[in-house]
Amino acid sequence: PDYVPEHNKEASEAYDHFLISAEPLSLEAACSLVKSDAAGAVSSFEGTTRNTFNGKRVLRLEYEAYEPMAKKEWYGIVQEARSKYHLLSTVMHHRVGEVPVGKTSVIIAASSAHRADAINAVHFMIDSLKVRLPIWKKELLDDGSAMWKQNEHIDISVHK
Amino acid sequence: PDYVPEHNKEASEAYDHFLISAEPLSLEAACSLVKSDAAGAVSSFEGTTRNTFNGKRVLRLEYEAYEPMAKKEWYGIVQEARSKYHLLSTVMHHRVGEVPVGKTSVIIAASSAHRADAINAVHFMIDSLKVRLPIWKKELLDDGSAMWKQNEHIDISVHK
Amino acid sequence: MVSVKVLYFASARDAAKNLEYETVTLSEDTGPRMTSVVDAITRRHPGLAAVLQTAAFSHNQVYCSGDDLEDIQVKDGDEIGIIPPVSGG
Amino acid sequence: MVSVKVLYFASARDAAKNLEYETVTLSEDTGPRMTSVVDAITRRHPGLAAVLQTAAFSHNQVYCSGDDLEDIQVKDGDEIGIIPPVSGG
Repeated sequence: PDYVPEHNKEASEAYDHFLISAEPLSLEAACSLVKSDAAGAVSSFEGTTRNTFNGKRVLRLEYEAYEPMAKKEWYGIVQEARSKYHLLSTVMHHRVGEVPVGKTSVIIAASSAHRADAINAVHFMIDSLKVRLPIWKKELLDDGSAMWKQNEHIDISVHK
Repeated sequence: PDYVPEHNKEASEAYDHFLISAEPLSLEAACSLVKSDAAGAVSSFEGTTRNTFNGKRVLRLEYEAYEPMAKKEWYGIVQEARSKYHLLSTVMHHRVGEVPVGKTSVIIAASSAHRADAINAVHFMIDSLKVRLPIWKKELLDDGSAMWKQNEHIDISVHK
Repeated sequence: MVSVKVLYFASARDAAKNLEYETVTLSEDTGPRMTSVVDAITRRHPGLAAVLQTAAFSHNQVYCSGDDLEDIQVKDGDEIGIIPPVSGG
Repeated sequence: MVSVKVLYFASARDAAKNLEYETVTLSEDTGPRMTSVVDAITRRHPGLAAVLQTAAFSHNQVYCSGDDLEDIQVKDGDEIGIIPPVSGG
């Protein structure tokens, strides 16, 4: 099998980046954080605000986070991802406050020597985020209504 | 279930973007092509040149493509992806010629209303590319040796 | 006397007079449990009862399940979060 | 007389005097098959024999498997690719 660079099984703020911010998120910036000459693969996921829900027009989303606890849960997610996948570096960035239609609310990225690790880790991390991170979004529709959303049931155990 | 925007089951150059180019590739540009207000998810994969192979230092890769056939195979891959996943838009960009260490040789991106479609489609498309697209890379090492690479066996049937 | 800080998020905050957090002081003789905190805030904010049917809880920023509330002892200065179903991403 | 264009890629081109492509003219009486093309290029470039053990072929830009070469008829102007194991990505 091909040579695989050393990596850390422990989550670390040196290689694993977490950010909750009211500023716009940048995919380019997130991917730059995980790229390295030892990485053959960079996988990423970007969640954006859709313009419709049940056929109604969405004006914007508003996110809030329980930040210190979110950071602890992020750390647990990264530890678990590193126990499952051979990862070089990861990113989890979440925006809070208003996120207009078409804009990015979340970015996940991961790098690895071989592609399956990065791709599967990103999938695991976004599914885990949706289950565990104490973050909430309120959806504001153009009919003046607003409601707190609730993520669908997600089965994290499907991630081998 | 949530409202899902209309999409096309047929591959189309209006929504599905293919490029083989000797110029550097841009993830930001690729993702811009697939983003839309109807998309809730944008997933991407970037393959980059690693600096080592079996412990030896890699100087660069050189890619060549059988372009018209690669385009036909790309079209087949996108048709298959659209039959499996509910996709809005896709990108497959491949660089040819010299690709230095750390630089990007391939970008896959896909957008969808819900995240699993985009993530799984990107995984399927990069695996399919590696199996089917008539593209070859030669690896040049710092000991002066050069060899044509060969992708590992990939089981495309695992993609549900 | 044990004082804890209770944080309200999302629909829980809507039901708790829009408070981000408040201090709850418990006067139990024996060491108070998470259930005492839940009882106290439900008395203060009756509208919370509906929210708590689907909410989770955190104790010092760690999730605890509804089944364990009776077993978890709270100490002075603890931070307790009312966590409605999350919707990040 | 049937002339086809044969394209060589990667290790196949290395084994075929670095030619990107060449024209191969077949003079069979009955309609020539892919196998005739393979025989002709192997005679021209003996070094190709080793490459062809693991190569695939394309006929007018569509893959054909080694087992079918006997059945695929080639016509004047056809484009045939010698496709060593691919390594894109």
